[in-house]
Amino acid sequence: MTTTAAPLDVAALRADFPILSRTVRDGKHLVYLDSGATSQRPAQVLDAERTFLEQHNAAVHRGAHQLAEEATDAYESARARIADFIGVSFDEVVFTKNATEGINLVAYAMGNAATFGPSASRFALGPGDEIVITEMEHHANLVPWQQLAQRTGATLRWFGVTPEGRLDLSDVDTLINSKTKVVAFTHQSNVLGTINPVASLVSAAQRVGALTVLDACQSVPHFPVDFHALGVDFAVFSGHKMLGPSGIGVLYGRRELLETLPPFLTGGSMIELVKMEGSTFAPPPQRFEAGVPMTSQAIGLGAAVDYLRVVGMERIAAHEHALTAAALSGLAGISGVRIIGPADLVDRGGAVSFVIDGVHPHDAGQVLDSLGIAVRVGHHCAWPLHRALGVPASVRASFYLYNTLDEVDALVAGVREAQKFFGVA
Amino acid sequence: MTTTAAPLDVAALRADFPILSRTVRDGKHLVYLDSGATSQRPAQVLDAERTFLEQHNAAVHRGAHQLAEEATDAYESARARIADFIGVSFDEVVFTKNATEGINLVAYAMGNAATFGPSASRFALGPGDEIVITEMEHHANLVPWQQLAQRTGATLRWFGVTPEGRLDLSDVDTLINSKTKVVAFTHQSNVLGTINPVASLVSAAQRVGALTVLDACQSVPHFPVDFHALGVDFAVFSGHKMLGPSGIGVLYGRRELLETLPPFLTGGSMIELVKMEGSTFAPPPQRFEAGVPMTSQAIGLGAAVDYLRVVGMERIAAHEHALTAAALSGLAGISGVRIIGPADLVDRGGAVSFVIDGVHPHDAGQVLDSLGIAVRVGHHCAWPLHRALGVPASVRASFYLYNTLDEVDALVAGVREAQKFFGVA
Amino acid sequence: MQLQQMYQEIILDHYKNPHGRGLRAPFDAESFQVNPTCGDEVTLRVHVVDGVVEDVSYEGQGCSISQASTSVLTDLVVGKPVDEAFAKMDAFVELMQGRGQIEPDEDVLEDGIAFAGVAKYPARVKCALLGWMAFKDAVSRSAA
Amino acid sequence: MQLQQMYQEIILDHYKNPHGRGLRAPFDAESFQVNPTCGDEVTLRVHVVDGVVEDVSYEGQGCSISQASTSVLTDLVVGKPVDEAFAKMDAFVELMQGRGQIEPDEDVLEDGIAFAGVAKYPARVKCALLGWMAFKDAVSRSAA
Ligand SMILES: Cc1ncc(COP(=O)(O)O)c(C=O)c1O
Ligand SMILES: Cc1ncc(COP(=O)(O)O)c(C=O)c1O
Repeated sequence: MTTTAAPLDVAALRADFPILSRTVRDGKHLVYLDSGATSQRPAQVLDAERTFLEQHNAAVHRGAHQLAEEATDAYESARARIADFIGVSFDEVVFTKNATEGINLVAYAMGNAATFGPSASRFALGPGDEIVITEMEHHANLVPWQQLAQRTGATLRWFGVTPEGRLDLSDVDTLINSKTKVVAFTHQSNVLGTINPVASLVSAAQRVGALTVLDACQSVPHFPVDFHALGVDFAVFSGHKMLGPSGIGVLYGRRELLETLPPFLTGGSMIELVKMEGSTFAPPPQRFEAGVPMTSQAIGLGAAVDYLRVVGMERIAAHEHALTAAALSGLAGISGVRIIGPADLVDRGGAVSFVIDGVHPHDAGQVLDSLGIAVRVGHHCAWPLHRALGVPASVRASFYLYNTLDEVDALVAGVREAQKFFGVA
Repeated sequence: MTTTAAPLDVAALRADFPILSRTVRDGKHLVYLDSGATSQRPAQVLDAERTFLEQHNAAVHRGAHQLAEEATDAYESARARIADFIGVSFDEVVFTKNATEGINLVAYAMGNAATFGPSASRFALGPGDEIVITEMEHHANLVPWQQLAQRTGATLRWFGVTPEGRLDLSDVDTLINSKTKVVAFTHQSNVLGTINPVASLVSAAQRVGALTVLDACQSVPHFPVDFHALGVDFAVFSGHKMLGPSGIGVLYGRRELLETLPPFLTGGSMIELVKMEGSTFAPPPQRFEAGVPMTSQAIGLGAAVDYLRVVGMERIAAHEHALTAAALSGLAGISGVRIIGPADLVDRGGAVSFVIDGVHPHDAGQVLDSLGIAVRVGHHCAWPLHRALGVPASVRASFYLYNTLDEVDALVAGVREAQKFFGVA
Repeated sequence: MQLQQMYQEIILDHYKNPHGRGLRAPFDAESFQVNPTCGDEVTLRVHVVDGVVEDVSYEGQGCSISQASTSVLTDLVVGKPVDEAFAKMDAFVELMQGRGQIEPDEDVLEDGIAFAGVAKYPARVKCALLGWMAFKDAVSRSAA
Repeated sequence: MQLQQMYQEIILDHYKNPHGRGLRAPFDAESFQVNPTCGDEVTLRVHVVDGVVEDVSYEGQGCSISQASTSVLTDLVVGKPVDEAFAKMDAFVELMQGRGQIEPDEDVLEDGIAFAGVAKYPARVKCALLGWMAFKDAVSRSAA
């Protein structure tokens, strides 16, 4: 990641996002610091979807009339551009409704391997096999693996987290061993901002022949990511966190793996031959896209990727780096505020979580909200992580390309205000 | 269904659908007769989604700031209106990405029951148990049950179809027996237009304590449907077939059943408590909505339901009835054309499929397309049905509120044109 | 400023000096409730003698709203017949779900009326109801 | 009218009078291919002797495009060395995937050039390639 690219013209960018000019709570300017939960959408993305729906909408891969052709072309063109954005081939991109579905897809497909015949045996797991995750996972990359373990009899194991909010890799060689079938971990923590060492986890997994699943929800939107270069087997992310529509996500799978992975959702468009007695299935990616897909949403995500590419992922990363630096130093300057996660900027993205002595996160969030500042409070779907770090909940500010240093200042001032309101400063 | 309601002002309605005024294939007016695959969207639906995204967008059920409140309200208000539209309670409505996911949800959740403890035992199935479907099912209501049977060792059985395209219920008492765990069938065939006798299938299932799953993809968009009145246990439909967005569907489940049904997709927002060692789950409908949902799509579907309600489902049904009558009689007047499905209008909706002697459906579709007429050709994701009726494929015209009698005339003329072009008339 | 409307003095007082806090014996039933979105939790015990709520004791962690409302709860129900306690609960739940449109009855809810402003913030309603859900659950268990 | 561009006389002729149709022996390998969107299917056999395609026989059901292109296929490849047959296949596939932008070489594709118009209709490209996919698959099986 380089920080030398020309800085963003944030004021110009902001003009593309209609919602950013609205006010909340009796005329306060909206300060949207909750992009880690969901990002806002530029007019370009909204327009792309609308144009599609007003001019080309039809069921894709199903019709032979002109609209169906145009819709199929638009849908597959979006897939190709998205694939290119993450450095993979178009047939390695499966559209899902969100990242959560993508992880469930891999977990269920592995569960299905037991009854899917010899071609799928490398995915099958059972008692004695191990699934490795980490304690900093979002529930989306945690509960599906718990459930897979429960259904198959496999054992779930996990990496702990250091007090600084890094993965504790000290026991990597015992945790990832010959029984390990899959290692699933997040690229960047949605709470801590921590960017995990993908390369060393991938090589530990490869040494024992385990599959790797990367939760890239908080990386793909924020810095350049190339899944082939990272060497992971599977990865997931969501459109709504990267300027795209809700209701669409991506599962990347290495081609050789997708070719033999059993299907998950079944129904129309994913079949080869259907008889009452049994069916065979289409090659990937179609095999994993049952039913009429998220058509206009794929087109919207394609437009989002085009937008991000024009702005430049390097520049976005650099911009967020500056915002994060300002937030960390601003918050560090307030006594009684403790950062949850790395206090420095090494391998760290733009999610800044913290607790305030004597002010519950929910109450702090309420004060910030009354000032127009939208942050997230709670455990951010990473409850075990919060338990591990000894806090029931936290306040999280998360940044994106459209945020400004002024907004970071507003956050810092708002935290002081919360302390004052609750009489702890 | 009454046909006495005031007729639709179709010209006025059409003005709401921007795509209907476009031309295709060198200036031909678009005649869109493919609503059975996917419907078009009125500006009201597009506007509702856009307004939401430009003013209220945030992650629902996750934030405490004003946008998150507004987004959650909009999302839950859509759920309530949709529930009302189908005669059920709001907590019986689960949002899925399409109907296909809804059926898979039920099938997988039943599969999960085996390892989910005693509370879920009524859903569990295994060798000796039977799943009953029909030969006229869309692949979406067929392949998931095949797969469930394969995973659990249960047996798949099915009702056949008569040459007239009705369910052959002569062996209902042997097919639905004490081993039957679930009976899944379509409300209206997407190929034949046949409306199935829900009441008698439900009572046969109830006599033996089997669950019923209704595929309502082709009924809810086209006539008034009340799931409580029908007495089914589960039902599914898709937004994109009823003027709503793609990427959203609904699973209805009876409250008592949803309360004990094991989860399917797992992750954020569907949990109660998460520890590394295990998790517990939220009550329905949240239990079945993992991850950031199809937010703007739910709002869009809510707007679609509002639109349909204002137009009136009775009137829509009456209008389609008239179009279907015209199509059936127009096509019956062409020698060499054979209707696939009921030739009369009894218990029959507006999907009209047919074959033309000497002209393959694909070729017929191409001729129609060259005239601007969009129909679907192939097996329409109901391959076993086509095999049962002895045709490899068919041409399907399907109608909706925005179609006109002139468009039916254009279809009939187009079919004659196809015969001429291929020298069979 | 809106904030004061929500965080009435009464709420902040109960938050800083909660009534009845701590887990005590004897008790007939205990309930653990959690707010899955924020992780707030409460463990609450009830001791019911001859249809009267003799004691409510609790511990937990959470925001000012959830802590204060549980504190108010103990004031409202301890010493009251179960019927009357449930009537108060119903009134409180109705108030909280009223989106700020309901005029609370001070005779019934006493300090509880201070939560009227919270009802305007849907995301906080669950906080205010957390202790009450535990109370309802514990009483129904104690009766079983 | 656009239709004539797609349905060249040559295509309609092959459709009505297909060449080489029927399944024959001897053969070395057989391939069954299906177009999952429309249900068109073909079963195709090849007989390869000393690296030369001695016979191609087939049966199936499908639209004019899929039937005619399989008929043209037999004309193009029977009697040709496998290399040359594959070169023709590659040229045909390239033509079909060219979206109407590729000028076909009549010396290589003979009657196959009539399918140039089909390449403009993405949904029909699969029809035109169905028999060729079966041919490719059958030859590779015969070599195995
Ligand atoms: C009867 C029927 N069932 C199921 C489906 C599947 O719907 P979807 O593809 O939206 O999941 C369809 C439409 O394609 C249908 O017509
Ligand atoms: C790290 C991480 N993983 C997974 C998810 C789940 O994404 P979604 O809810 O879009 O499926 C999120 C966001 O909520 C996330 O931040």
